[in-house]
Amino acid sequence: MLHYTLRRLLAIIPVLFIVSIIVFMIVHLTPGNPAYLILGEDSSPEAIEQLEQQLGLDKPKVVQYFDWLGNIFVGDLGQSIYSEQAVTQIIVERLGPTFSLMVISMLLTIIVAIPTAIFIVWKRNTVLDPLFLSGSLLGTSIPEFWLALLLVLGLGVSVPIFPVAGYIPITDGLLGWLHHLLLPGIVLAAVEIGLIARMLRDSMLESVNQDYTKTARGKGVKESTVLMKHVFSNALIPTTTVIGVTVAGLLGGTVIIETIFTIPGVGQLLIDSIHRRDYPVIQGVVLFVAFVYVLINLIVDLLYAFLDPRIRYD
Amino acid sequence: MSEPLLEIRDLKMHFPIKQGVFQRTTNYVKAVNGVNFTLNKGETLGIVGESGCGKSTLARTIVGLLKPTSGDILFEGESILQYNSKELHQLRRDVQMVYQDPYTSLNPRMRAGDIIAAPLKAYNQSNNLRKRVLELMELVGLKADDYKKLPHQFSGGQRQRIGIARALALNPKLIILDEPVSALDVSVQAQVINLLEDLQEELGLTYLFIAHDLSVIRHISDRVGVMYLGKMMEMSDSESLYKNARHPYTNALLSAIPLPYPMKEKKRERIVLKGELPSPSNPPSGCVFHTRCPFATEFCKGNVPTLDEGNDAGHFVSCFYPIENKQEEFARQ
Amino acid sequence: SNGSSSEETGEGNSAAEEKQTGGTLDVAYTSEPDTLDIMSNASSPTRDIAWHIFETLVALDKDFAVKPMIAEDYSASDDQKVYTITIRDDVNFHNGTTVGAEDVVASIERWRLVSSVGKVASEYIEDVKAIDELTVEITLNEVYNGLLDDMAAPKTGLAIIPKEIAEEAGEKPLVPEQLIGTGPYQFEKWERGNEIVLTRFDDYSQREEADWGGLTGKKEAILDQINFLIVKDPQVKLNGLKTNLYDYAQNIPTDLYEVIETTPNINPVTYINGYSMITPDKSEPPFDDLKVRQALHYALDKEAIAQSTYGNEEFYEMDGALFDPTQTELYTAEGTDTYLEYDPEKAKELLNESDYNGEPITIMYSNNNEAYKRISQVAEQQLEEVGFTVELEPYEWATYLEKWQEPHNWDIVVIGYSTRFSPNELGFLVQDTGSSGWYNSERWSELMTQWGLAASSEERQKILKEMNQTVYDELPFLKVANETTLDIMSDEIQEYDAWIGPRFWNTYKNE
Amino acid sequence: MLEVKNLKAHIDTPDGVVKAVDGVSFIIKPGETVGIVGESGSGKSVLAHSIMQLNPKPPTFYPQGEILFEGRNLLQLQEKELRKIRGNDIAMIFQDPMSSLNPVFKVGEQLMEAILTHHHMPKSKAKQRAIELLKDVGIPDPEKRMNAYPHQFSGGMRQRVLIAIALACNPKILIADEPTTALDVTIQAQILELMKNIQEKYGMAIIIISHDLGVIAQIAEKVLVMYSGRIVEKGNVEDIFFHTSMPYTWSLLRSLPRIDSESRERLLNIEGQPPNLIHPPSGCNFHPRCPFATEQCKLIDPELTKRSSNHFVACLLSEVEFKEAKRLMENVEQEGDLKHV
Amino acid sequence: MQEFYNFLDNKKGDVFMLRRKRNLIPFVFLILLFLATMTATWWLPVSPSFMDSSLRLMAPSAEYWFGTDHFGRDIFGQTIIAARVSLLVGFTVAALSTIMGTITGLIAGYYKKLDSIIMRIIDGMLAFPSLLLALALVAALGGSVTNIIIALTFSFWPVMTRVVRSSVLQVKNIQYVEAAKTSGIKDPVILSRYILPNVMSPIIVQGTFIFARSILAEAALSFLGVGVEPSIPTWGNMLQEAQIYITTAPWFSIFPGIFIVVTVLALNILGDGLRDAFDPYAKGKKKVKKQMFKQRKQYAS
Ligand SMILES: Nc1ncnc2c1ncn2[C@@H]1O[C@H](COP(=O)(O)OP(=O)(O)OP(=O)(O)O)[C@@H](O)[C@H]1O
Ligand SMILES: Nc1ncnc2c1ncn2[C@@H]1O[C@H](COP(=O)(O)OP(=O)(O)OP(=O)(O)O)[C@@H](O)[C@H]1O
Ligand SMILES: [Mg+2]
Ligand SMILES: [Mg+2]
Repeated sequence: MLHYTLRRLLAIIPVLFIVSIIVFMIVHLTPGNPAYLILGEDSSPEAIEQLEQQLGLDKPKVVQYFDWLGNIFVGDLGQSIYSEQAVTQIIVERLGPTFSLMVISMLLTIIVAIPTAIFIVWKRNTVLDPLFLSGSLLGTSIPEFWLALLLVLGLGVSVPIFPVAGYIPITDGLLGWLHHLLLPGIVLAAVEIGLIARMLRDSMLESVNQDYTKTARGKGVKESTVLMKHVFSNALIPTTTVIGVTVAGLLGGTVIIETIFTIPGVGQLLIDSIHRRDYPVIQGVVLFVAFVYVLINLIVDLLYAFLDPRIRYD
Repeated sequence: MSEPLLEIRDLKMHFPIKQGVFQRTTNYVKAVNGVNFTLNKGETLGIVGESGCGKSTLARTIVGLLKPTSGDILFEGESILQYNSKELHQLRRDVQMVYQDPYTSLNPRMRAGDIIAAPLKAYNQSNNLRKRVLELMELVGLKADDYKKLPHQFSGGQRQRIGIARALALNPKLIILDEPVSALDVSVQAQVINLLEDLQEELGLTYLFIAHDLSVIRHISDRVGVMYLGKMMEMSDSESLYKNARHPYTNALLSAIPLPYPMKEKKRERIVLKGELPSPSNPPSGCVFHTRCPFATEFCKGNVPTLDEGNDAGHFVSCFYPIENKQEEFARQ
Repeated sequence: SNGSSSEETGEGNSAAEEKQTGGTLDVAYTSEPDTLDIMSNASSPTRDIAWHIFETLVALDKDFAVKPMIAEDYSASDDQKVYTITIRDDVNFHNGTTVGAEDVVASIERWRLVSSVGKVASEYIEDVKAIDELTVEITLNEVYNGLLDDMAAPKTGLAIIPKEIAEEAGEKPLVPEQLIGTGPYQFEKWERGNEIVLTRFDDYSQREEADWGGLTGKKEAILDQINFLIVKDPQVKLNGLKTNLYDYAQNIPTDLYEVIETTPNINPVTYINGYSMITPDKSEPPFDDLKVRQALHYALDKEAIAQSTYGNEEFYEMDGALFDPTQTELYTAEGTDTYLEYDPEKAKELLNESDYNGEPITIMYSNNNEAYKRISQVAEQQLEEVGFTVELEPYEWATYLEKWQEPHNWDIVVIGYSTRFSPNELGFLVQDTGSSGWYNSERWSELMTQWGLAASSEERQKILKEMNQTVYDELPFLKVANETTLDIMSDEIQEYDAWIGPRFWNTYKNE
Repeated sequence: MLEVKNLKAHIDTPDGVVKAVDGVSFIIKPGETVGIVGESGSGKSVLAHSIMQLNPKPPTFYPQGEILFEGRNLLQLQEKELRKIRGNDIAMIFQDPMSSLNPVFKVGEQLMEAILTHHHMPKSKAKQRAIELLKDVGIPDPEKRMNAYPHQFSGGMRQRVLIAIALACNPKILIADEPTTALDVTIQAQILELMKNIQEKYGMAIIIISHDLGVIAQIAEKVLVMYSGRIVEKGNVEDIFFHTSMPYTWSLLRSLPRIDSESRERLLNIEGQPPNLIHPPSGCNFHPRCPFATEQCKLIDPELTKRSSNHFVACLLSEVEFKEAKRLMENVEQEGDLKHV
Repeated sequence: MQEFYNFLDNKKGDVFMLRRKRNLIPFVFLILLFLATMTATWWLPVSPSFMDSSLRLMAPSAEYWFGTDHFGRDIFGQTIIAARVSLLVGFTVAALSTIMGTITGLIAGYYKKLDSIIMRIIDGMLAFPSLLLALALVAALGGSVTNIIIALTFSFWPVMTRVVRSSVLQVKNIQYVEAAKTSGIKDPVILSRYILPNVMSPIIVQGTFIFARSILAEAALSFLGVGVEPSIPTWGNMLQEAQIYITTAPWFSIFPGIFIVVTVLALNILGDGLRDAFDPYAKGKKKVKKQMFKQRKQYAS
């Protein structure tokens, strides 16, 4: 296992390398040019050429790539074309809100999805089950902005319990932080709850009639414990996978939620940078997200072996 | 003597024991620890032994599900460990296995008929598939309307029969049967054993038959091997073994057979093995049986016996003090 | 109505109340500027925030007339080639120094380098020099009557910054530490993606003229602090105002006007914001043919387009002139008679006469703006009715900008231009560029030359009328409608005047 | 102590209702051992699960009958009360050792769960008890093996774990569904010994289901013989083994391979197909395969009738008729054999 | 023997999932929706693209069942027509990512050697925002539904791969897979007949999720100019456009919203039916309930 972990950690390097090539290519092949953007609608070609030169965009792409790559190796992701801030610093700044949002929504998701799934499996032969099914589907098929607006209109405007937008870092007070993040957290969670509770319910239903549950029931274990312990832990693998991917995805930011609740997170950063063709920032963010994905997926993979001892990697 | 079909040479299968967060290997379970034997064409070798002594592991290693730690497995003179996947595929047509566990060895989402048909399809023997499957099902005592039932709708014994039918489907040369009849009622058991014997006669099949029921073993086997803690303790033709068991472990085993005679059964004396059960991860030194052997001496603790042919030809025993002439004692029972 | 250039909102009784000094104003602003360097960047976000920080020598008043700002006075020599500008003696920079002639010279030099307007003016400038501490002299190489207009341009105008900074920055945009101006508010901090904070500049040197308005005259910083929060979503802005999270929100879809009207504590703010237009590519078939452009003109029912696009009649105005009616110096309705002629039959006829054979034409637009999208959609339908085959190609802004440069990428673009203050600034008519759809017209070039030489108001009016006429004769673009921007503000804000964009001096909050 | 009255347990399937247990009655007294034998698929496990109320509902349902434990009908008990009984008063050793252990929990945890469910005690004590139990059932190196996962155990070892789980709370009734199939004879003997000891100590009643008639002979006092969801014969061991008067039981006993027999002698088995439990045969269920069946057997479904004080048989043949038929049959067979020789 | 075959022949033809009413209703709904949208141009009374600025944002009425939008178009017609692209995108993306994800997931989970390679590529793919991908594709190939489908498939597929792989890792250790191997059954068959059916349920859950999300994601991409022409309505971009009218003209967003939800629901029920077809335990519940009910009555009396 140690061996496997080390191997996987080493594998991060080639993955990031390939990602770096592809993101560089994609970013630079996409039409749009920061020089046009900076100079605006009625700029002259000469001015644009001049600016490109200034930004180093006139160099051959290969050279640009290797310049960038060389700097990555010394931990420098470059500078934003616009703010001239270091990309690493920008990402770090934006990570706070995104990470907070991720934590809140994931906690909400887990707190709601898991008990719901267990409860539904418990009541699997009642009318609650189809009701739950429709509910979870509603969660997954309702557009986020809709839900966000409904919640904001309800709990932000009509009954002003929550602020309708904004973000307060946790360092400025836990309560304020939570207060601002709860609504966006709920919206994000709604989609995930739908998926994860569904996933869990279905996996649990798969194992609810396995022989070992009979053994547990035969011991006199409570039905709820049978479900929560025996069935649940056998059904966790796909759910964990989805949670892993979601967490990693959330760390890449969610544009819609961040926009609607004006949370200055990575998602907005990425979309703004794409709109602005802030190449170093886009590249940096994608590389960072790739890193997060690889790392979280590694953790999830290692978790599998703990969740199901039959799974072995070596 | 007919030619050897399967040869096992000093086979060892050790499972790592892992511990800690990083699952480091701290020790090994020596499930099979140096087993040698030869199985001839058309022969039935019965394997008995203590539960957990490595019988299933041995079987799983032979069919290539486990990669042995060391040793060699020769099938028709060729080492199967070096086989590539194509050769392995060919081999599997000749070597089939019936699993000890009738529940988990059947795909819960396949119908019984399809389970039995699967190996036939794998080797493109699809003409008259249904007919063949129904024949097989009838052979093992399943009804035609069981064809489309799913495994969980069968009782334990019925599932075991599906497994047997599946192994028989391809008319393999060697069938490894890991406790194939323990879940069957005696009538079906008789039916299956008769079937196996008939098939052997007709097609010259070879069986490696693992069971706990010594009566069954005796009935079906030409030769019997007795295993203990990953090692072969005694091996001989079955007549000789049952009449003249030479290893103290075999002896204890035979004495423990429950007999279907209630009066006798309640009076009977048994040899009860004393002592701690040894662990396969930390086997006793010397003769592995010495901790529980009624005849063990200091010598047994320090020296490892080998499987040797004694006075009886073909009767091998791995003991420094084999029991001689047990015939009378046995007869008394 | 939006007929007047500045709109005083707020309830009548509020004026009587005591001004409340201090307080923080939270402004929900739609898009984050790339930079706050008002000289080099012509975008509205840059302008709207930076004009609190920077001031120009001369500036436009509420009627768009040039008035002194940092300048005390200015005069031109008789041959109109030498401008002498004197500076007020008490104007403080945010870094504590006072504006001197050297600073102005350095700022002009930088302006000539980085400002798109400055670059135009630069061609006429021979020399700039400081005569004494507070006097600057600009010598031109030929008569150019646009100089003061250019310097006063609200976008990329001549902002005065300290000499060291001007020299240090050179062509590069100003970085946050270099944002030192003379305005009533000074730059405090900028959290990218989140907010820009301005605070009151206590040593601000006011002008006295309370009635000038616009970007000059008396500016009083009453609020302690202004936070420009980056808020993109209109619903959020609205809800934020309802719940007092924001005091002011910029750029609300006009479709939400009804909601705003019925919400008690929110007041609408409106101001002119240029116009939207449909520009054909005149370098290639089919629109190189004037007949096809005429067909285009007759095919479009601009009123219907405007109604679908802007919804509420309060927010658009069907006026065909190059400038806004509120720009009294520049506006003339003459020459625009054909603006609203809608005649699909005639369009079909013209199309039949032309070489156009139903090959698909591409309408390209940037979908960062809802209005362009809607105009394109309605236009598509109207054009197809007369026999055009139309394809819509929406792009996001950056892609759009790049595609715009190449004639083969598009046949028509739909775009809008914010209010301009001189024919020099009409980017959509600059000869032979992508933004004008490769407009090549001797007639127009001639008019532009005349404009540079015209000195009197009458002369200018004549030229402007001719300009309108030219546009309707040659159809380089088709004007859709004048746009009005809708902002909203809390009723706590008093004596607020938006002019052409949000400005927060002379205003205060009454809580 | 436990009385099963005319119990029916049916299973709903797409093809029809499987009458897995179809009217079974018996009584068990404390300290008694009852063996259940019968054809594979005859409903033994379903019966055992019914007593534990562990058949999944749906598809199983109980159209009729009562299971009285200490006077209470288990079929009507609340889940909560059932829970108190399960594991504590009635414990079960499940037939399949492979899938009956939860693959993701350590063996030790599963064993401790059985103890902790009914007894409040510190974990360390439960652990102690668990180790003892493992030792009792003959798992070597129990401290270490507590930490192993089921897949690391051999079949027999898992079976022993299941036995340990069932014995954990010294139940009043132990239902053992083929508890020793995967065990070698020495360990089997040890386990049976263990069960007997506990029985003697606590007066535990045992219901043991087994195909191994030797095991039944060794441990059971009373025997029930099941065929297609019904009890066809019940009585003391001796009655069943020596005074069999039911053709099915008789055939069953004849199918046994004997340890003392010559190897390769052909084993006898019951001809024909096991009955269809959805549409059971008319009359006596066994008639299609019964060597002595008469026309009557096709029509009349025999009741369990008393033969001697404790011996009940469901057969239309009287004891005398049966003996006669048996003798005739054996003669025929011997003649047949002679011909072959 | 002969009677065996006869017996089987009578029972031939498995219980196809559509025999159940529960599965039939959503199936019929989807078919009707499909037919309706394909033939809409013939039967809709008002052309759905007909704009009339004087009819803007009218509430639902007898003439305009679902009301009108900001161009004065009939929302009912729009919603029906919108199903074309939305269903196309939803189905194709869900189908493609499910198929590709399942294949890659099966292979990665089953073959240890390929696992590390495939999963590293998948990790890399996961990192790419679909928006960036879509932008690049539009740049390379021009804007179209195809590009949306490709971009979305690329972003949903890796998730499916991970989900499938994780279940495969678990299932492949169960003995029936070993048993199949020793029966000489070839890997493709093991994967498709032994492993796949046993990992079906997460696939179905994830698949329907992808369907729902891709309909919505299409809109997000359209909004960024990498989508279909705005004059071709889709449920997603209808919702997007309706966003600012949510309080003033709620019908504008509610109707396309309902269609999305109902379609996803229908698809999901079908998916469940499909899974039940694989699930040995899920049969005959209904009948039993009836019987249990009867039984309870008996007890009561
Ligand atoms: N879920 C089910 N669906 C349909 N039929 C079932 C189901 N479970 C059991 N059966 C049927 O019920 C009958 C009784 O099964 P049971 O498991 O009780 O047999 P058993 O007597 O324990 O046999 P064995 O000794 O082989 O374990 C069998 O014929 C079996 O096919
Ligand atoms: N995957 C594994 N990991 C670790 N140990 C294992 C594994 N599989 C088997 N063992 C151990 O190997 C030993 C032999 O097991 P095996 O299954 O071969 O026994 P067996 O002789 O078949 O016993 P039984 O008759 O009870 O089935 C046991 O101690 C078991 O715990
Ligand atoms: Mg075994
Ligand atoms: Mg059973």
